[in-house]
Amino acid sequence: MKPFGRAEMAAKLAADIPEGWYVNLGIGLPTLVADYVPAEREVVFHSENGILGMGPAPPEDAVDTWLVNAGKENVTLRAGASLVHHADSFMMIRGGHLDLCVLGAYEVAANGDIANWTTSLNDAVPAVGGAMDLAAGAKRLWVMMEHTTKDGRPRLVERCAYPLTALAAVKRIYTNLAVIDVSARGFEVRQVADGVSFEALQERTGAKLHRPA
Amino acid sequence: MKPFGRAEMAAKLAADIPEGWYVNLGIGLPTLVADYVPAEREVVFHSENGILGMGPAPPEDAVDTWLVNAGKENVTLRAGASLVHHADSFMMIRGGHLDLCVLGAYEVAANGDIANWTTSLNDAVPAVGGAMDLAAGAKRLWVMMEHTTKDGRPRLVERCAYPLTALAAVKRIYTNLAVIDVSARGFEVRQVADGVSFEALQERTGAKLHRPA
Amino acid sequence: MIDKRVASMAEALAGIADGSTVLIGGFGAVGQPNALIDGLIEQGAKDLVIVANNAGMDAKIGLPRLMAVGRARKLVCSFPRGSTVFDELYKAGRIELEVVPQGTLAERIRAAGAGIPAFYTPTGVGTKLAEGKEQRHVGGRDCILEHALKADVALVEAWRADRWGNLTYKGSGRNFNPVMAAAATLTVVQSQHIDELGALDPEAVVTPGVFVSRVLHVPYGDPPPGNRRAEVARPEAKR
Amino acid sequence: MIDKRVASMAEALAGIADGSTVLIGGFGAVGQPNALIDGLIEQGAKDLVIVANNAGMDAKIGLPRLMAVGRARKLVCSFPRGSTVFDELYKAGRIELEVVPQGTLAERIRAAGAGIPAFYTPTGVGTKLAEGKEQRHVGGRDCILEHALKADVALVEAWRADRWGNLTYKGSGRNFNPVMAAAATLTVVQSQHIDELGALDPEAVVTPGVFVSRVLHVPYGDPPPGNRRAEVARPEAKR
Repeated sequence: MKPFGRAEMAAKLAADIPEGWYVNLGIGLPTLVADYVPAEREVVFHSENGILGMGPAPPEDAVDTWLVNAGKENVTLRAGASLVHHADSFMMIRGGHLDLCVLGAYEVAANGDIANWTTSLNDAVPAVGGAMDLAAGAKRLWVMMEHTTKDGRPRLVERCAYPLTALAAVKRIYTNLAVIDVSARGFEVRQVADGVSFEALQERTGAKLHRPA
Repeated sequence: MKPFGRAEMAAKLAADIPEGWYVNLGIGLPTLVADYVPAEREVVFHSENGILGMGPAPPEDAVDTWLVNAGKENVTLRAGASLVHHADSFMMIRGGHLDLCVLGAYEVAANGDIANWTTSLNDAVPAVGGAMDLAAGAKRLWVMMEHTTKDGRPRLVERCAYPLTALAAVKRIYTNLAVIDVSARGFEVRQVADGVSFEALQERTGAKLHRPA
Repeated sequence: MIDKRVASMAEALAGIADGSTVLIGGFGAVGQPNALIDGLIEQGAKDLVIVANNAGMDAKIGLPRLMAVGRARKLVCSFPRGSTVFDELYKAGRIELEVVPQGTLAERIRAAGAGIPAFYTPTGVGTKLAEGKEQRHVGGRDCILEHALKADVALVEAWRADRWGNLTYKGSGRNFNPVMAAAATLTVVQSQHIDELGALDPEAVVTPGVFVSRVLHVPYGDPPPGNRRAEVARPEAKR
Repeated sequence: MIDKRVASMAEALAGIADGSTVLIGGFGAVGQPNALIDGLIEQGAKDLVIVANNAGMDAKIGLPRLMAVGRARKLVCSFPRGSTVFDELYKAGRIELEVVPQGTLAERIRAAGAGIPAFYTPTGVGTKLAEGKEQRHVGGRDCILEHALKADVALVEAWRADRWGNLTYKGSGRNFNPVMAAAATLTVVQSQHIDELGALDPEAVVTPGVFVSRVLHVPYGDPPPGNRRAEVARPEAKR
């Protein structure tokens, strides 16, 4: 079994983003996706804090500290970028103007429910950020996450155990073991990592997997 | 009896606007008020179509046709002006940020109800513009109008006969015969035109007048 | 390469279907996308619901012409007065009218772009325009419930545009244009100028390209002079 | 002459009462009015409800210090994680927390400034954050009712300001600042630069002066560098 590495997951997802899409990448793992979209394929990246047309991280000797992304990392602007305030920025998200949002998650259910903001109802400090707005508002939501927890429990489940972020929102999941669509039938396997059999994948998944129709 | 002329009404109202107020002047008669506020007393005029800090009409040989006020007349910008879109402009109105709005009216009732947008339920073409937003949203609403109709019927009434623009909104009325506050008691006479007795004014008014407390 | 520029009016308006709801920017003669409106007449879509602040003045161009040739089923508008074309159609019962307070109109359009399906507002409470609307005491005031006004098409006039569809406006030409640009499935722009990508200052872009579908270069020129000021004796010392 | 400039921090923050609801701009370290927050500590108002997107990072300045000295009764926030000060206070039960989705937070504040007492949104439906909220099917989706978040005070950081209170911002320092500026009874600005009236381009003003009460000149400098990018093997050909 040769699972996809984080870079490979990001590259795979990036390859599925067509030119012209407006895309919000969640903090953490999803942020890496931008590095794998070649500059000549124009994809416009959005950041919740009011940037449309975000470019890559700046070289260390040319950092503009007035520009941060949602993860508070310094970024750059591409030609064609625009800066707006928070209500206008979330207008893009909540008004359904973004083609794609990519988020990390703790769990995704076979009906598309996503849990990604807090691991327990008694969390010391719950924090949601823009996740609920993005999950409810973007035209499509893709998730990037490890297929199982560190101790081997499935993250793709029949029904989320953790507090939900949004109902029936996820359309596709990129894990270290597979790429899986969420369709009306439930989880549909699009691709598996080298040496991962359908049966081995099912074993590591908490809900029924379907072969593509 | 020597009624106030239109210029006199406008000057009288203008004298009551303190420096620093943000003011929207309705189309028609109220527009004249701006001419009577001296430039050294800084009052910031707002126009519904997205201008804050409107200046006087331009000289005829220097008209910028890209700048119109709510009455579609060409205007100028003062130093300190800003231009916004319609939703942001009405945010100023509806969010209670304007100190004063001055409107014309067909009728004002003793409880502050105003009717100024259509004279009949079967009007050929009803048109409301921003009147309802202004009447409901500004911190205070003053009205400028003739005291009676052309055929002598009172415009200050117990209860408006024409369709309402807003409930209990008017705080003061400037007519050709008097300046009248709308208080909890009803109409309170602040000032009368030369040669107009309280009794003569009462005769031309459709609701009880009070002498100031 | 993202390139929203189109080379012809036909391309700009392709696919607009009969029965569409069409937002049209402009306030008075300023910021009105008249070339696009004339193009829409050419294009032929009919049975349209038109949303615009005014019903237009000059019968020979733009919105009044669209109505005169019978393409508009209904007008949603705050101030339809002053248009002889609309006046006659309305009196003849040949066009429907929905009068909406101007701020409520702007906010309903903004809500559509912002994914807010409905909101409460005190504007209009107790008036004829509140009839049939849910009323509720909220935030300490009586309010009515107003719904987002989402559209199939927005026709917008901009001052500058780039190939990503970023827009700026000029003077009071901004008005409804940026609000409408965000509220339609298809947003078509006529722009006075087309700039290279990167030429517009990111801080100065008013409509980010995400809201824009197509941009047509129409060096339309300046709007005609506005109305004349009301005649009145002016004081010696003007401000 | 309208002159909203004040000469001292004491003047800038005069009159802020115990128990006030205070909006604080900024996202991460960018656009945070840290000088005003430090001034507020000095000023002494307590029992405050603080509304801010983050709970702050560096314990020695700004919001974390305000909380550390016990002035905040409650934090309304989308992402309070990452602040050790808040963490400890919260675990010790010494501060209340209202978690609000970031977009709903921005929209609730905008609604307060726009005179919209309440609105429906699909964000949060079916989640723990919808508990106790009215749910309704509207505009084709399940939504919850959210209320305007009006405040007594807004603390704002701007890049340029004039004596009328017109403001511009720099880079991503815009964030919540313009939205909050419009939603408070008293809006206090710390501005990096003060310009002559008329120096700001009317088309480029982001916050019109009508929303601003007081402007203090604080040449605060640039924000500190942001977080480091997550470590990962990068591809040869970066974009």
